[in-house]
Amino acid sequence: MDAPLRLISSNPLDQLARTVEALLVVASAPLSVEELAIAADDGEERVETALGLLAERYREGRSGIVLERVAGGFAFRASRDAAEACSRLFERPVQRGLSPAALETLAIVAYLGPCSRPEIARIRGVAADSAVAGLVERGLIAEAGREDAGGAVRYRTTPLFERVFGLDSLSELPRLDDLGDSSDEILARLHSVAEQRSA
Amino acid sequence: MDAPLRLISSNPLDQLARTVEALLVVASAPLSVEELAIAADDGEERVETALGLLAERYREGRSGIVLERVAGGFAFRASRDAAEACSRLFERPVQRGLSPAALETLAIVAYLGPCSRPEIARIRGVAADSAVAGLVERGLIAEAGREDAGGAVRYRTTPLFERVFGLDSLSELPRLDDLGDSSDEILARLHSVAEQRSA
Amino acid sequence: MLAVRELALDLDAFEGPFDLLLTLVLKEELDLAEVDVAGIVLAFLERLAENATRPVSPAIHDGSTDTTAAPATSRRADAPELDLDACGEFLVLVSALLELKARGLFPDEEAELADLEPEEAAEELARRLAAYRRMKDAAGWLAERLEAQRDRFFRLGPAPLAPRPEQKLAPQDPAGLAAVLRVLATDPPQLSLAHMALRFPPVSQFLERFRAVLGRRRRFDFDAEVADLPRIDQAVAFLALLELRRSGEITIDQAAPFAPIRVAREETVSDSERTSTWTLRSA
Repeated sequence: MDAPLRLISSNPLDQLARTVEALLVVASAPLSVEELAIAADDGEERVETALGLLAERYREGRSGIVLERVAGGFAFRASRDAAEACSRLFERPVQRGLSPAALETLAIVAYLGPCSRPEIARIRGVAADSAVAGLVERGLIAEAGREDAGGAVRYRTTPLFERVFGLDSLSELPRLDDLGDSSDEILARLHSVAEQRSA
Repeated sequence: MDAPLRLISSNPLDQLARTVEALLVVASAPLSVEELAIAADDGEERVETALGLLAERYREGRSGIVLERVAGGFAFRASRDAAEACSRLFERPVQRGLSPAALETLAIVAYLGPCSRPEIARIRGVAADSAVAGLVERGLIAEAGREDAGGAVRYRTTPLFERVFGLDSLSELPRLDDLGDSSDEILARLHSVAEQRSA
Repeated sequence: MLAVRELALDLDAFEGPFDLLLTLVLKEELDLAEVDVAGIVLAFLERLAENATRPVSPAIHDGSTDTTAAPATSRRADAPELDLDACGEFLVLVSALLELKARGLFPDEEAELADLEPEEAAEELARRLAAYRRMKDAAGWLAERLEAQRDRFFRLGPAPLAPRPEQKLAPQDPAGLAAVLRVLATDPPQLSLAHMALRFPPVSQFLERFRAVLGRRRRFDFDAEVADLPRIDQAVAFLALLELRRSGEITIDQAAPFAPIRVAREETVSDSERTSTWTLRSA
C-alpha cells in the first residue's frame, strides 16, 4: 500500500489515530484496516500503527470504551466493568405498549385476516411500512403468502400475538357487531370512512 | 436523587466517568442525565460532574470522538476534523438537501406539531402528502396519534430530527415572532400599492 | 421600463390598471374569486412580448445566451433590465393574489371573512399570509442549519458490539384492538375541503416540478413540458419559470416571440443555494 510522503508530514500519526477513532465511533459494524485506510486516505500500515496507539488508550481497566479486534475488523465496545450498567440500560423493562400506528395495524390484521401493506395503508390513510416492519420484528405478525401470484405480501397474526393479548384464538377477540355482521362488512365500512377522510 | 454513601467510596468519579463513556459508546440514541444515572446506579449530580470531565477529554481539536449535548441528552459523534474521512464511509441521514416542500412541512410540524396533513396543507396551500411521506421515511417526523375519532393522523418531529439539525430541543428553534414579516408589514405593503394609485 | 402597476387589464370582471384591481380586491369591492388571475398573467406576457419586440426580437431575454441574429450588445442595451425588474415586481404582486385566491377557496374561511368589515378582512388576509411567510422563513432557517451541520457525523442504529435489547412487550388488552378499529370506522368529524386549494395550483408546485425535471435533464422545452396542462396551470407554470430565472437557477431562451421557450439548468448554482433561495415572495 502506498503511503505518500506528504501524508506523513501533513497527517501525523496522532491525527490519523483521531480520524480512526472518529470513524469507529460512527460505524455500526466493525471496520477493517482496509476500510479505515480508504476512509482516512492513508496507508494500511500506518492505520495499523494508529490502531495500536488506540488499543493502548482504549483498553480494559483504563477506559470505559474498549477497542476490540473482531472477525470483521475493529470496533468499540463497552468495558467489562460497565457490563452491569449496560445491561441496566438495555434491559430496562419495556413497559411501553404499542404505538398508535402499531396498534391500528395490528387490529386490522387481527380482525380482517391476512392483509397486505397497501391494504392496511388504504384503511389507515397513511403508509404502514414502518408499523408493519416493527410488528414483524417483534414477532406479532408474520408473512402469510401473497395476494395473488406476484401480488403484495400479506400478513397474519402469530401465536405470540395471541399470548401477548391473552387469547386462545382469534375467535376470542372482542366482538365488533356494532360495525358489521361479517369481516367483509366491516372492511367495506372501513374503506368508505377512509375515502371520506382522504376526500 | 439519592446517591448512597457506599457508591461514593466504591465508585469514585473517575470510575463513574468510565461507566458513562461505556454507556454512551453503546447507546443508539442520545442518553439523558436521568437515563445515565439510572443505568450507572448513581446520582444525577455526580453524573453531570462526570459528563463535565468527559466533555473536557472528548472535545473538538483534542479527540476524534466528541461528546455533544443534543436532543435532550448526551451522545458521542465524530470530530469535525474527521468529517471528510467519515463522508467517504458513511452517509448522513439527510445527505442530500431536503426539497423546499419538505423543509416547509418540517418547519410546520416542528413549530405547530403534532399536526395533520390537512393542517399542513391548509397553511401551505398545497397538498403535503408526498412531503410528509418522505419525512416519515427519513425518520425526521413520526406519527403521533389521530386528531379525533376518525380524524387524520397527526405528526411530530422525532429525536432524530433534533440530532440531525444539532438541536438540544425544539425550544432552540428561532421564535416565530422573529421570523417573516408581521401581518402589519404585509398589510402596509399591500396598501402602499393602493395608496400610490390614489396619490 | 414596463410599469406593472399600470398594466392595463381587460378581464371579464374588471377593466383597468393592475393596481386599481389590487385596491378593489383589498377593499373587497371586487371578489377575487371572480378575477381571472390567468388573464392578468396573459396580459402581462403580452405586454412583455410587445416591449421586447419593439427594440429587438426576443420575447424573453437571457443575458448569457444569444439565439437571435441581432447583435448581443444592442439587445443587452435595450431590453434585459426591463424584463427582470418588471417580472420581479409582477411576481410579488401576482403571487400575493394567487395565495389570497387559493385561500379564498376554502368555503368556511370565506364565510368567516364575509362577516368582517373590509379593513378587517384585509387584516385577516395579511395575518394568514404572515403565518405562511413565517413558516417559509423557518424552512429557510432549517436549510441553513442543516448546511451548517454537514460535518457532524454520528452513528445511526445500534453500536456494533452492543447487546441487543430484548423487546419484551407487557401483556396487552384485546379491548384496545377493538377500540382502535372502532375509531377507524368512525366517520370523520367534518369533510375536509383542503384539496379545494389545489384547483388553483401554487407557484411552488411548479418550482418543485421544474427542479425535478432539471435534476434529470440539463435542459427542457417549456411548451412541451406543460402541453398537457390546463391553461391556468400553464400560466402559473410560467410564473415559476420566471422565479427560477430570477434566483439564477436556470437560463431561458426563446428564438422569437411565441417560439418554444427553452429552459436550461444554470450549473453554477449549488444544491444548498438552491434550497435556500427558492422562497417565493408572496406579498
